[in-house]
Amino acid sequence: MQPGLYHILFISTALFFIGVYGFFTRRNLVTMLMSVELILNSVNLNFIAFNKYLWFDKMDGLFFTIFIIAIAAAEAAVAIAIIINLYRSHNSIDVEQTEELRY
Amino acid sequence: MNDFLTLMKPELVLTGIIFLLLFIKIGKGISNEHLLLLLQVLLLLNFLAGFFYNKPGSLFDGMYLTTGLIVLQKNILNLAVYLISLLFANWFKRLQHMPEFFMLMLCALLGMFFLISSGNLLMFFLSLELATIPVAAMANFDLDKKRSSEGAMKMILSSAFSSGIMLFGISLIYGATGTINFTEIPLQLHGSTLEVLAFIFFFAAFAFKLSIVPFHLWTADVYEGSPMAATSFLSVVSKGAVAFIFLSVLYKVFLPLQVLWYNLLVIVSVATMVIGNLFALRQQNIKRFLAFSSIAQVGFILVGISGSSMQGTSSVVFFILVYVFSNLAAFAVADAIATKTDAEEIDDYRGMNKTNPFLSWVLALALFSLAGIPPTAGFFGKLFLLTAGASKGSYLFIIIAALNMIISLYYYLRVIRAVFMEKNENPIEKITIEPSTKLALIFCSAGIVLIGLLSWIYDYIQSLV
Amino acid sequence: MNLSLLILIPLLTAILLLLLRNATQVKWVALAGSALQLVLAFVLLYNFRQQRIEGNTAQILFETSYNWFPSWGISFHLGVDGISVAMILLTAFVVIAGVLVSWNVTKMTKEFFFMLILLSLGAYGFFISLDLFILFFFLEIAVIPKYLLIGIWGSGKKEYSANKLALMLMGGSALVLVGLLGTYFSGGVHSFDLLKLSQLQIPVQTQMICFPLLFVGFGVFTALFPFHTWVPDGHSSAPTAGSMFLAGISMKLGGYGCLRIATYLMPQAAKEYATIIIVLSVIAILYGAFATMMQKDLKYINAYSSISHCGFVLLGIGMLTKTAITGAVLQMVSHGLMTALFFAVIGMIYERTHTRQVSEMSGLLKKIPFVITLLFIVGLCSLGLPGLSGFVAEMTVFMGSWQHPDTFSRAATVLACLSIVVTAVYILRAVTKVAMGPLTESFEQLKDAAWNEKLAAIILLAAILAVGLAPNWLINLVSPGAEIIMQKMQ
Amino acid sequence: MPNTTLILLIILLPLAGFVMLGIFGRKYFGNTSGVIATSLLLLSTALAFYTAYGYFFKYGKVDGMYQKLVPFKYTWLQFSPGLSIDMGIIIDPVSVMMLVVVTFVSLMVHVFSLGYMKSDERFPTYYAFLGLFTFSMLGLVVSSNIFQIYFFWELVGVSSFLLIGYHYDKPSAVAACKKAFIVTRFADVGFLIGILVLSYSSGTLDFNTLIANLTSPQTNEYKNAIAASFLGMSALTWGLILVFIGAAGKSAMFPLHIWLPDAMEGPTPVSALIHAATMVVAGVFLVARLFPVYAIAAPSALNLVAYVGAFSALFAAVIACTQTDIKRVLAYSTMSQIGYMMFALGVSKYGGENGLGYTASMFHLFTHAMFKALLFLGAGAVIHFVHSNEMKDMGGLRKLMPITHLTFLIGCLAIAGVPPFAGFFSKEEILLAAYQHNQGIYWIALITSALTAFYMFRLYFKIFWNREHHPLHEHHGEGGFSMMMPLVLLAIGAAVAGFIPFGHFVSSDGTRLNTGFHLQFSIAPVALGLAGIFIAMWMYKKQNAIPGKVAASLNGFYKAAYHKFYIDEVYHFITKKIIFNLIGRPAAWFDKYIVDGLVNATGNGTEDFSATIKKFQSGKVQSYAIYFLAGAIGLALLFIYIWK
Repeated sequence: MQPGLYHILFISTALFFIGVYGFFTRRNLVTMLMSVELILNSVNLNFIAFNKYLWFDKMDGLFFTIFIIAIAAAEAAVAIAIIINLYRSHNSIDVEQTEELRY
Repeated sequence: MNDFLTLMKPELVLTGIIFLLLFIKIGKGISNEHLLLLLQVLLLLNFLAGFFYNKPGSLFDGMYLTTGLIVLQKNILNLAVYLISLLFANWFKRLQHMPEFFMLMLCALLGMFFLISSGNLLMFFLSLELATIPVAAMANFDLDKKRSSEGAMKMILSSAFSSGIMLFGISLIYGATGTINFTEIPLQLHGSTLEVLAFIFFFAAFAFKLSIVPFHLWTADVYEGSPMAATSFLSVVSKGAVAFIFLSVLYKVFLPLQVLWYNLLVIVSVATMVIGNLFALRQQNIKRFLAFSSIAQVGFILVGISGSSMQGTSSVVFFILVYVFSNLAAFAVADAIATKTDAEEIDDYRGMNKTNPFLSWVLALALFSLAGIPPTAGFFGKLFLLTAGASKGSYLFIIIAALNMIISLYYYLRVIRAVFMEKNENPIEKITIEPSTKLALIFCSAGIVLIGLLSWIYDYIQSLV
Repeated sequence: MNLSLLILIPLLTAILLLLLRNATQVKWVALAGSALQLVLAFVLLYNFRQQRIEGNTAQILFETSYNWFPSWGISFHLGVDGISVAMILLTAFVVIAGVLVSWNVTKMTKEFFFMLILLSLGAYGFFISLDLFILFFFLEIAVIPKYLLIGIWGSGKKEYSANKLALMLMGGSALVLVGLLGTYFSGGVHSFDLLKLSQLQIPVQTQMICFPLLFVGFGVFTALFPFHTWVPDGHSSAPTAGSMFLAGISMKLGGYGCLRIATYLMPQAAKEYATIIIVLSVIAILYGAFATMMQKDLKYINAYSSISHCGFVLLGIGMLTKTAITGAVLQMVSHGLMTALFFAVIGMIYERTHTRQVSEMSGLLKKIPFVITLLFIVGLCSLGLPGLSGFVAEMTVFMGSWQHPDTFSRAATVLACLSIVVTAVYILRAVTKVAMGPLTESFEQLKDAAWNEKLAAIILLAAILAVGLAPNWLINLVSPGAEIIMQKMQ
Repeated sequence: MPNTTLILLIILLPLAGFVMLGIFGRKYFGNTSGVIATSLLLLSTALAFYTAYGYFFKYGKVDGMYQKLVPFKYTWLQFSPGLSIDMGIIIDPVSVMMLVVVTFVSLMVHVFSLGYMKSDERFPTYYAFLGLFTFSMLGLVVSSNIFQIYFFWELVGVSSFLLIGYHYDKPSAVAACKKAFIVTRFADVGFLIGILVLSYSSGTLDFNTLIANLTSPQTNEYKNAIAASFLGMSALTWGLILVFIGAAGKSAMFPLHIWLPDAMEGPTPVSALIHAATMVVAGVFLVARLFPVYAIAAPSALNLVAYVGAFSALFAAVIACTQTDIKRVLAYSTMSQIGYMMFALGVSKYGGENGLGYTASMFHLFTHAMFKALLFLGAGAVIHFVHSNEMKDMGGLRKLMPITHLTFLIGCLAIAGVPPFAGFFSKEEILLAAYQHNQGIYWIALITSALTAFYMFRLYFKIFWNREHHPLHEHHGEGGFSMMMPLVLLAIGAAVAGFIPFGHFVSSDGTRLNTGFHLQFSIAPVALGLAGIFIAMWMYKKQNAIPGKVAASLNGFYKAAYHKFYIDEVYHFITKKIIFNLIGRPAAWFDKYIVDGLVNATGNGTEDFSATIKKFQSGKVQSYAIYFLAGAIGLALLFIYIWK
């Protein structure tokens, strides 16, 4: 059968919460970053779906998606750089190790 | 084309400076002192340039728009960056990657300019990221400090997370309204459940940037971890930029949801003031202390925003202007002390006025302004915010805000007390500060005293709204 | 005359002080500045009386108004009536005396005198401003100098007292602020202008909300029970001039505010709340007096007695008769002068004996007759001896309060009258213990008052006698103001 | 018409003395200050006599009635249109008489002090204080306005305080002056409230208007004042009773008398002036001032005056019999004599023959001023001679100080009411008045007069007889001319003052009142008086065991009387135990721990709360994200479902 908007929205929402769950639970910083990517991808799915099913006369959603992908890459780059730096100073990329700043 | 040049002047000038820096970096023939001097001059010119050849208009069919008020806001940010370049000269000179730092800072500033001028959600998103990601990198510039990288990591991760949430919200808005254009969205909004959800997710991003409770938790850690210059940039410039765009987004784009966001603002601003103050009470580290106090300040800004659009806008812009001077002065003093003697605890400041009267009095003035004590400008800023908020006539809200002023006074006085009253055998030794820094501090003090008393400044802002 | 001079002169003095380097110059500049203020106050008095004699019956004289934040309906609007003139005179006297007694301050002299002048600036501005915003502005200007004066130059548990004082006063002014905002928006005209607001009828339910806010807010300043606890600690920790300014000027800001803002703008609410005000003030009077009996430290004695004496101010305001309100203002003036002199004398004694414990002093009259004679005079003034200012004020309050025929106010008045016995008890116990009896041998070689102390004392004494011996001029000055407030009651 | 300037001078000259000596005395005048003050006072005395002469024999009388003249009046403090404190001068028989008495006695005391206080380092201050007192007293007696009286009332109070505490390094003196001030102050509160009541019910503070308003039954003020009743008595009665409380305080009536004996700590001439002749009779004067109101509008208040006066008279007389300090004996006798004056007023009525008591009271006031001042100054001379107040250090002084002895004897005879000395006439009139209007009081008075004679002669014999020759060998004279002259003058006064036809001048309504001499009536008092004298002679002329026996025989009562019936202890208990411990201490405690505690508690509470919530800032970036999302979703739910 032809998948409808709701299927896609369901998938994207699931993806969103999987990403959130990952972000909350994973110890490894890089993995957390990946789960953020999941969130962004779910957003992308949303945009595409809305664009295709509801507002197909304009292509705003499409462009948005492309830009999100680009930005995500940039963000990832900086994040990775920072994480490497963190590894230099902490000798680990375990989020548990980074609780010096608190209260 | 000509139009394009004038309307985008601030961004273009800034881009020019950034490229210049890039070339200098490649060429690397120039020492920090000279480069810093050059930059200070350039930034000053940039700031002054902001006053000429401005006219309202929009570009890229409404993606980019500018008005007199927006230009003024950009200039306030320019001024802040210029002051930063002066105030933290001590630190900059000893920084080996200074050009990069400035490049990042100016990129972020560029992002903020676009953010303020953005007329559409895509533009908004892009510029917001441009304004955020470099700051995260800046936060990491104390390469040898563990805390610095930790702070940077926290910043980049949580900001990525928050932008994820925001994008989710944006996507829902797009889904609900079918447009990402600021001028068209209000026409499509009807207050449906989906829109409420979308708005609140969207709002969460602002809340994150402005560090509104409960989205504030990253703030203190990042402030403490990152170098003082980055902290002050973060707490003054980026906050200011986001507040500016927040104003226009609320008053223009989400006008149909006004009832919703008024109640929302009341709740979060009370929470923000209370939590910020309560946390600031027990802080020992001066940066952390200022972080929480700035959170409380944001609470007050929200009180102002909750008011009617005219007075709300003008009072917020005015307050940001005041806040630039007071907060930068405070941070600068803290930095001057921290770079010479790694003293960042409030207790280290005890008996400081014996050895460093100048710094002590500037700090006192800045803190009084933050606490909203006359005749400093902070008094006027706070009072206008409260008056704007009171126009909706909810006494309880205003009483809570007013009582929070007392709590905040309490902890500001803690610092004053440490500096002036408590005894200490070995206070901080005499600190010699750069002439440029001293000049900037005097300028800040003058600003703190005068901005409020010279009422035409406020009237000018009012006239632009 | 142009009233902004009253703000400009302290301002210029302060700026000049900042520029100066050495301490002696600072002192003399401060003295000159305060002397100029005194002269100015007298000029003001003279012109004011001239105007009145020439038959100018306008409520407010010498109005001047400058644009200031017009978009908020704020204007730098100045003007005086008799009450404010009286207050300004009081301020001028206390300021110059305060500058004189702190002649020997060595620690951060410049900043010290700067703070004093700043405080006086706040007081003058407060008394002459007809715009609620700038009135509030000046009210808060006066707070931080007090904090620093106590915290930096004070003694005893100064940090604690300074904190307490600053926070409680700020709390008071926060309430005032909310009340002001309430009036600002309720009035319909978005204006802070006192005269404009007094013209229009503020809706009663707004009054019922705003009046308590304003009254309690200002009441904190003038030691309204139970918000008085900053008074004892603050006064006793402050340096001499600090306590003089606190009790002499800053407590009067509150009384003036209660009268000029709360009662004047919101007559209906004032009527409604009168009972509560009277009860609280009577409590303050008696309770303060009895608490004073138990104090051992001279400064605490005077501080607690200030609570009791300021109770008379609030009683007079609460009674809402013309005579009573006049009496309240007289009591403000009288108590200001008297308590300033009292603190000055305590300071002189402390500088010599290095103690303020009554029990540790005895027979000082033999060694420092001038100072102790002052102590006697001021003590007698505070227990209301005829010929000194206290008598005039208290009697006027009593007379005014008695004009209410109902039993409640009668009872209140009688209770208030009883306090004058208690006053006599604690004043005499302290004064006779310190002055009379065999001389404590450790005080064999004390020096009597120096020129500056003598001058300060004589200035204040002259004022006290001027009020006490020929009160009519002051009454004629004040009572028209009270008259206008009463007219609004009807 | 009276010459206003002269009358003003009478009052202001002493003030001038006070200001001059008070400010410059110690620097410039030194020992000459005594002379300066005395000469100033001499001048005003002369003026006072001149005024009296003018008033009584020239202009005072208009068709058979002495007028109340108000030659001078200045509005000093305007409360409200009707009510104002006026500084005025009222000239009527009483005030003129008082002018004479005050100036004359004060002059005597000034002169006496020249010798008595010589070689005292605070000589100028002493005279300054005397000047202040004289000024205030004169101002008091000429007051034309009830608040003016209160004004000077306080001033005499404070000058008495200063003079009692003159020897400020003696703790007993300090205690005494404090006590005197506070007790009278307490009474003054009554006076003050009384003034408020009267002012409200009469609508004025001016004596003449006030009396006019409150004594003529057709005025509204009168009607209202009588109508308005509180606890069963009319407002007016209350007001007058309160005023009388003030009067009783000044005049040392029971139970407010406790300050008077201790007040003897002051220099003896001061006691003579303030605590015998002038200030203590201010209360009597005040009641006399308001007499028409008492008599016409509030008889019940007047009765109170009568009984309090009578009781005080007897009470004091009994105590006086047991005291050993000669000044205290005199103090109690003063109290008793003032009791006489009081009940004389109390039993009197207004107008005509019935006003006898009023006249008698004023007459006794006049004569008493003479002989009591005389007695005190005599006692002063004795003390000056033996350097002690105690009877046991005296005895057999009649040879050593003849003049003192003689004058003192005259004084004793006068107070004992032995004809033809002054006391006899006045006392006899009082008794007559009492006899006519109130028998009970008459008997009390009679007993009192016998006691008076007894204790006065006990005093006399103890001082001047009782042992043959005084152990004091070196004989340094009984004081110079300056000390003897006043004694002699006062003795003459005490001897002959009685022959003045007083009723012709002073009477309740200003008309002439003929006070005849009733032989058959005066037998009883005189006989009793002589009896008292002889008993005293029998007991004390020679040293013997009788007094001890007598004391032992009625030991309980004697003890009680000796300890002044423990009134002081009662007061001490009330003040220390009740006021201080039950009110003062709790108040201070409440302030320290409750009110202040609350303030501190708010501060600490906030601190603690902020400490408890710090764990939200856990440092875990993931928990931050959780709060973030929870916040977003929470707000969303709030606004979608709860707060639409």
